[in-house]
Amino acid sequence: MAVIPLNTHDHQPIRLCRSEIVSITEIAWETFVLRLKEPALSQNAHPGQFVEIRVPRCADILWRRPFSIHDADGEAETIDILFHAVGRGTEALKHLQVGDVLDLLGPLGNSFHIDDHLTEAIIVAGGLGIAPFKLFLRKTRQRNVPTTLFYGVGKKEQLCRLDDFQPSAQVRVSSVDGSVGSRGMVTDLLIEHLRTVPDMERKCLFVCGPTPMLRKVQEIAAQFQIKAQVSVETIMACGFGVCVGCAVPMRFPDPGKKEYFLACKEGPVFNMEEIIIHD
Amino acid sequence: MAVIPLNTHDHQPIRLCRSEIVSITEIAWETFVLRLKEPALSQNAHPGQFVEIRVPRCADILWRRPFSIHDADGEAETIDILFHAVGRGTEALKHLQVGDVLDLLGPLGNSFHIDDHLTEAIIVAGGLGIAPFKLFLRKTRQRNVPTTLFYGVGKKEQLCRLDDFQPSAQVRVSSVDGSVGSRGMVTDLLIEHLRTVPDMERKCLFVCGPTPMLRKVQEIAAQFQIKAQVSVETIMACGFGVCVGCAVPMRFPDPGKKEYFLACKEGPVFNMEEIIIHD
Amino acid sequence: MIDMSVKIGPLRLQNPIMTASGTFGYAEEFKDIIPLNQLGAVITKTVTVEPRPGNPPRRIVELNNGMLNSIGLPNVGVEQFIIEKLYFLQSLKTTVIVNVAGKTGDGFVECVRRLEDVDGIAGYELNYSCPNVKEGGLSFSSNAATAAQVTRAVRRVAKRPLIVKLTPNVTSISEIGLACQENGADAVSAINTLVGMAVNVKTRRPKLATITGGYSGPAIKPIALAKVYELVSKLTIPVIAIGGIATVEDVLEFLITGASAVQLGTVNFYDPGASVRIIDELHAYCIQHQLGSLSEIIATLNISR
Amino acid sequence: MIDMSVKIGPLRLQNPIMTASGTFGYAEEFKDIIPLNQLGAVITKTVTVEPRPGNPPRRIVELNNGMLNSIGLPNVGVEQFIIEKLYFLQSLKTTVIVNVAGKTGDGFVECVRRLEDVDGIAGYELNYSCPNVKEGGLSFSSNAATAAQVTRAVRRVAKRPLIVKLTPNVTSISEIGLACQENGADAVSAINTLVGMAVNVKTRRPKLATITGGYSGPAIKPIALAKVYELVSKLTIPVIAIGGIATVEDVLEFLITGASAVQLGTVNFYDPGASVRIIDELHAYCIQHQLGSLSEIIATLNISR
Ligand SMILES: Cc1cc2nc3c(=O)[nH]c(=O)nc-3n(C[C@H](O)[C@H](O)[C@H](O)COP(=O)(O)OP(=O)(O)OC[C@H]3O[C@@H](n4cnc5c(N)ncnc54)[C@H](O)[C@@H]3O)c2cc1C
Ligand SMILES: Cc1cc2nc3c(=O)[nH]c(=O)nc-3n(C[C@H](O)[C@H](O)[C@H](O)COP(=O)(O)OP(=O)(O)OC[C@H]3O[C@@H](n4cnc5c(N)ncnc54)[C@H](O)[C@@H]3O)c2cc1C
Ligand SMILES: Cc1cc2nc3c(=O)[nH]c(=O)nc-3n(C[C@H](O)[C@H](O)[C@H](O)COP(=O)(O)O)c2cc1C
Ligand SMILES: Cc1cc2nc3c(=O)[nH]c(=O)nc-3n(C[C@H](O)[C@H](O)[C@H](O)COP(=O)(O)O)c2cc1C
Ligand code: FES
Ligand code: FES
Repeated sequence: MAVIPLNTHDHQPIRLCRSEIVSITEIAWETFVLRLKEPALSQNAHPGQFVEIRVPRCADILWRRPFSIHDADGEAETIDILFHAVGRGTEALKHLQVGDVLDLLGPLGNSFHIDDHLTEAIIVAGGLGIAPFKLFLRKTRQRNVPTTLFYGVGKKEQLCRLDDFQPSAQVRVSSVDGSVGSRGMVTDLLIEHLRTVPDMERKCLFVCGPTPMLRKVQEIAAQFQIKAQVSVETIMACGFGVCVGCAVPMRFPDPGKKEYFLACKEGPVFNMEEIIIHD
Repeated sequence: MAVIPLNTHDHQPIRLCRSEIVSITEIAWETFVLRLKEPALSQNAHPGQFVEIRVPRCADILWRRPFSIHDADGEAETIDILFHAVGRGTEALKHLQVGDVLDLLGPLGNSFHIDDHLTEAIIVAGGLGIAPFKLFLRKTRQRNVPTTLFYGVGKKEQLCRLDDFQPSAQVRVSSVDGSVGSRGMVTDLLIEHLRTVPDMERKCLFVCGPTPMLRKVQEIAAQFQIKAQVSVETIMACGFGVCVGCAVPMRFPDPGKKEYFLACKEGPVFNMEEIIIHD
Repeated sequence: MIDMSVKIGPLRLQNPIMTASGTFGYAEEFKDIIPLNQLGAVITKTVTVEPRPGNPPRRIVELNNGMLNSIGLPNVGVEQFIIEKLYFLQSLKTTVIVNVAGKTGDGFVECVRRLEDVDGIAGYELNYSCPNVKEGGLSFSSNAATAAQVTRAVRRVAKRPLIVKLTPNVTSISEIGLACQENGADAVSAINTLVGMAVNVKTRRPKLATITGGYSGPAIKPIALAKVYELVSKLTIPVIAIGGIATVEDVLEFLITGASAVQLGTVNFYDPGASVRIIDELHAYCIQHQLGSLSEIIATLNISR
Repeated sequence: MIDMSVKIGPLRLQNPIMTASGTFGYAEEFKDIIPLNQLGAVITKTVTVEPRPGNPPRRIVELNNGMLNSIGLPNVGVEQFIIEKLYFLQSLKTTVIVNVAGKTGDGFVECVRRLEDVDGIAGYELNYSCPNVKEGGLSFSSNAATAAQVTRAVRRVAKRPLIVKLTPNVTSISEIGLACQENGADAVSAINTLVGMAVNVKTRRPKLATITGGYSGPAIKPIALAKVYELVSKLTIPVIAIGGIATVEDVLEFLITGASAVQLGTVNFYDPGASVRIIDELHAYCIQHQLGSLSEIIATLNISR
């Protein structure tokens, strides 16, 4: 099985932007869509890329916060960020108002590589791991790549509205408590699906979610001999390759020379077989 | 001229209070009255005493902020704080809402000593130095001590409403730019007054304001041989005598032993002749 | 009943929360604010043989998440301390430790000798950060030989437990700690303040009258933790952690790393209720984690990969 | 036209704003973000003779007003540096200084010797905070004799200006600084990171894979300022200030105290526009204060009472 060459965007300029908030909407439990006026980014963002946002008015929050580009609408000249309020920074972001201006750096990182010859793009998203896939689905639809979305949440309240995904993909939902979709892990649905479909060579998994899920998907991909691209979320101090903090251990290192990828520059999207999934 | 024994309140317990905001009103340019529900303090506060307020929701603002008790209304069970937004802490305080609860420590410090035999209490207040004198005037009125208030500001916009003071005192206002009252320094008014009145022995100055004003009043008091009590505003880390940071140099030190007063515990009110006025 | 007590050499404290010297006065200042008898121990402001007036103002500077001070150890002197301050301390049920300093090694000895005569003191903490006049103003704990010598001398006169308080402003704090351990210290406490400075760019003057001063508060906690880790790795006597501790999580970080107890410093100024609140929170933590005794968590840092 | 230039020994920079090693990559990462040619100088990430993969994750921890790192000096090695990274640096009009380190003194010498052959480098900064394998992991600048020896050895091979970067984790930074000055350093820079640590109280593990790491960011500024003050008081060669600098006021504090230039570090991560913005603000400051040249404010600290 050949390794897929991932997209790099080294020639795409990274810009510091001042982007106005167009809307901010709570779409699930403590989960918000932040829509920003961003003419440049809305045109050239690739699915899987991210931005780094400075949390305003919190002098003691040092680092920017990284968020996937959830969607980009070139006509409306907006980009969307989907975020969950988990800590101090995201808590502050959710209290922002329409008209507030954010200090944003992007676009950052590489993107998912969607091969035109795929017979099926299979998305596996756990929780907020759904974030990069709205933009992703725009692309698969444009290119007529059949797409299936496996989307797992803890409970119903955490589920983002499916209207955003349904027209472009077959959607299967699972929840840990069974309050929506089938009860259990999203990876159970995935296994079930892979058992029934042929032609693994021309299918690919596109994965984003919590570490235990990634580990499980890594096993499954190996077992079914299916390619998998994963977007990883490491801690990041900068997001553009200068702090060298976002190291992801390589599965096949060059010992003493190169043993780690940089998640922010060589990722966040990796061929799953090339990395060691780490906390 | 004998030194006046100042009031100490060593037996008055210092309490940590959680006090609800009853109202917050802008009464002059960037100047606010914060009214707090405070049953205990409203009964036993003495004029010149202060409280230390923790600035809420600003994790990186370390110290509490000291404010004079502007007024205390035992019947309504409220105390008032008069403050000017000068920096990060006071900027945050001005955005608080009715119903917010403040973490407050008090009552702190000693108080002005109002001798019942005074024929005239002469207040000299510069700018926000007016703060302690509303409660002070309640006391002089109760005790029928005739009171004159000299109140200087930079310009008209900074002047707090005089209704609060007028019923209880003869009020004379000055402003640096002449936009209200007489043009010039409040100390000019004071000199003028002292030139015309007799009986310095049974009068006393009560002073609060910026350092240059205090220096000038110190000169005037010496020149006219009139007693003066001054409330000083040093930097304070604690407000209750433990950091030992609020040192005020003594005019008559005991070298090698005691050379400084503590503003928060032995002050903030001092006999003017006993201290060196310091930035 | 959860056992919250900790042992510091020969001392047993009812819980690990102590208050740091110079940030808690002589305890009396807190008598209306918190129930003092709940504290693990109280450490007094530094006492010296002779009275000291302290440094000229400005003595303190507020910084983000920290502060500078150059107080200069003002105190009434050991005789007056015994007359004026000890009475209240003796009335407390909590453990009282007196922090002492001297301009010379003899100063430490003389101070401790005088205190040995009086009751109500459970031990001493030696403040070696005081500038050593004989060694040209360097502190007693920046040099292992001096630290050893003073510790030995004080040990000879002190029957009560002896804690040596170490400065972080050295190349190797554990070298100094070992010198104290070998010469009779029952425990070390660390860290005292870091040397720091701030400048007023408008006046172009240092913000402190003494130009540099001691940096304390939450901002120094990561440094304190590294120093405590170095000490617990190298020493066998107990280590008491100090430096930026302001929350129950902070306390847990230090206990897990191996500190036997902690001292709260700067936090007492702005959050005077912190000490007793943290004791309650530690208690709740033990219940939540079903610990029989708090000491079970001490030195449980997992450093395996 | 206001003269914003400063002199650092034999080097003249167009302004005092430099970017600190390890926080600015090899400058290329910033090419779309800021006009690089406006900078006073760029200092590269540390280069070593052999390539280094760096430390395992987790390598960075965010703290209030600061951060910890244990990156471990990953780099492609000096040969590959010359092939891959130098080309872009040579295309810059701004001054380029290459930061080098070695596991032994010879490592420093070898690295510098190799770089002497290539163009486009204005000078070297020696990173003495790298653990010295011969001395059992203590850094090269925690001991004056070692610092002296390495400086002398590198001086022999380096025709270009030599800056020695000092660690603050020592009893006397000026003693080390003097040793470097006497052995041929053209300037010193200070401070590198402070040793710090953080613990995850849930997992009871250190937050960094290497347990302790380097503390940087605004929280260390007061310590850096005290160290720079110590250095400018004792040394005659120029001192370049590093440590928590994030605003124009911070820069002024250090220049007033006597630093000849400053380096911005951690701020580049979260506020990558800071360096050029501060250059503009310094310019505005000069106009507002009617200074003919920025260097007029250097070492103007008024310490009279
Ligand atoms: C490339 C990338 C893309 C991301 N995309 C999204 C997204 O689209 N939507 C979204 O909600 N979140 C996303 N994240 C995670 C998001 O960055 C964190 O939730 C956010 O930084 C937390 O900030 P905070 O101040 O609220 O939390 P903190 O108070 O800093 O931390 C709260 C908790 O979140 C964890 N955390 C902090 N930073 C990260 C991080 N960078 N990655 C993972 N966990 C972290 C902490 O360990 C802690 O447990 C992404 C992260 C990366 C690296
Ligand atoms: C006993 C006492 C009583 C006071 N009473 C009042 C009052 O009734 N109303 C009122 O508005 N202010 C009063 N002050 C001053 C008030 O405490 C400060 O204005 C306040 O602390 C500033 O906080 P900040 O965070 O807004 O300013 P910061 O950002 O901390 O500082 C802004 C400016 O204010 C100066 N400043 C800071 N703290 C003090 C202080 N403690 N004393 C003097 N200057 C300071 C700083 O040096 C700086 O120049 C009093 C101070 C003391 C010591
Ligand atoms: C204002 C102030 C005064 C201090 N005075 C003393 C002292 O008298 N003796 C002493 O040993 N330590 C003294 N210290 C140091 C503290 O006890 C403590 O070691 C240091 O502040 C670090 O802890 P923290 O960050 O919790 O404050 C003082 C600290 C401060 C801030
Ligand atoms: C993530 C990171 C990596 C660093 N890497 C290096 C390095 O490779 N070489 C070096 O000399 N200093 C390195 N430093 C130290 C900085 O150059 C600087 O001395 C220190 O961070 C203090 O400055 P600051 O507070 O402005 O960051 C690094 C610092 C950080 C935060
Ligand atoms: S986050 Fe800084 S290099 Fe990747
Ligand atoms: S303010 Fe702390 S002792 Fe006065």
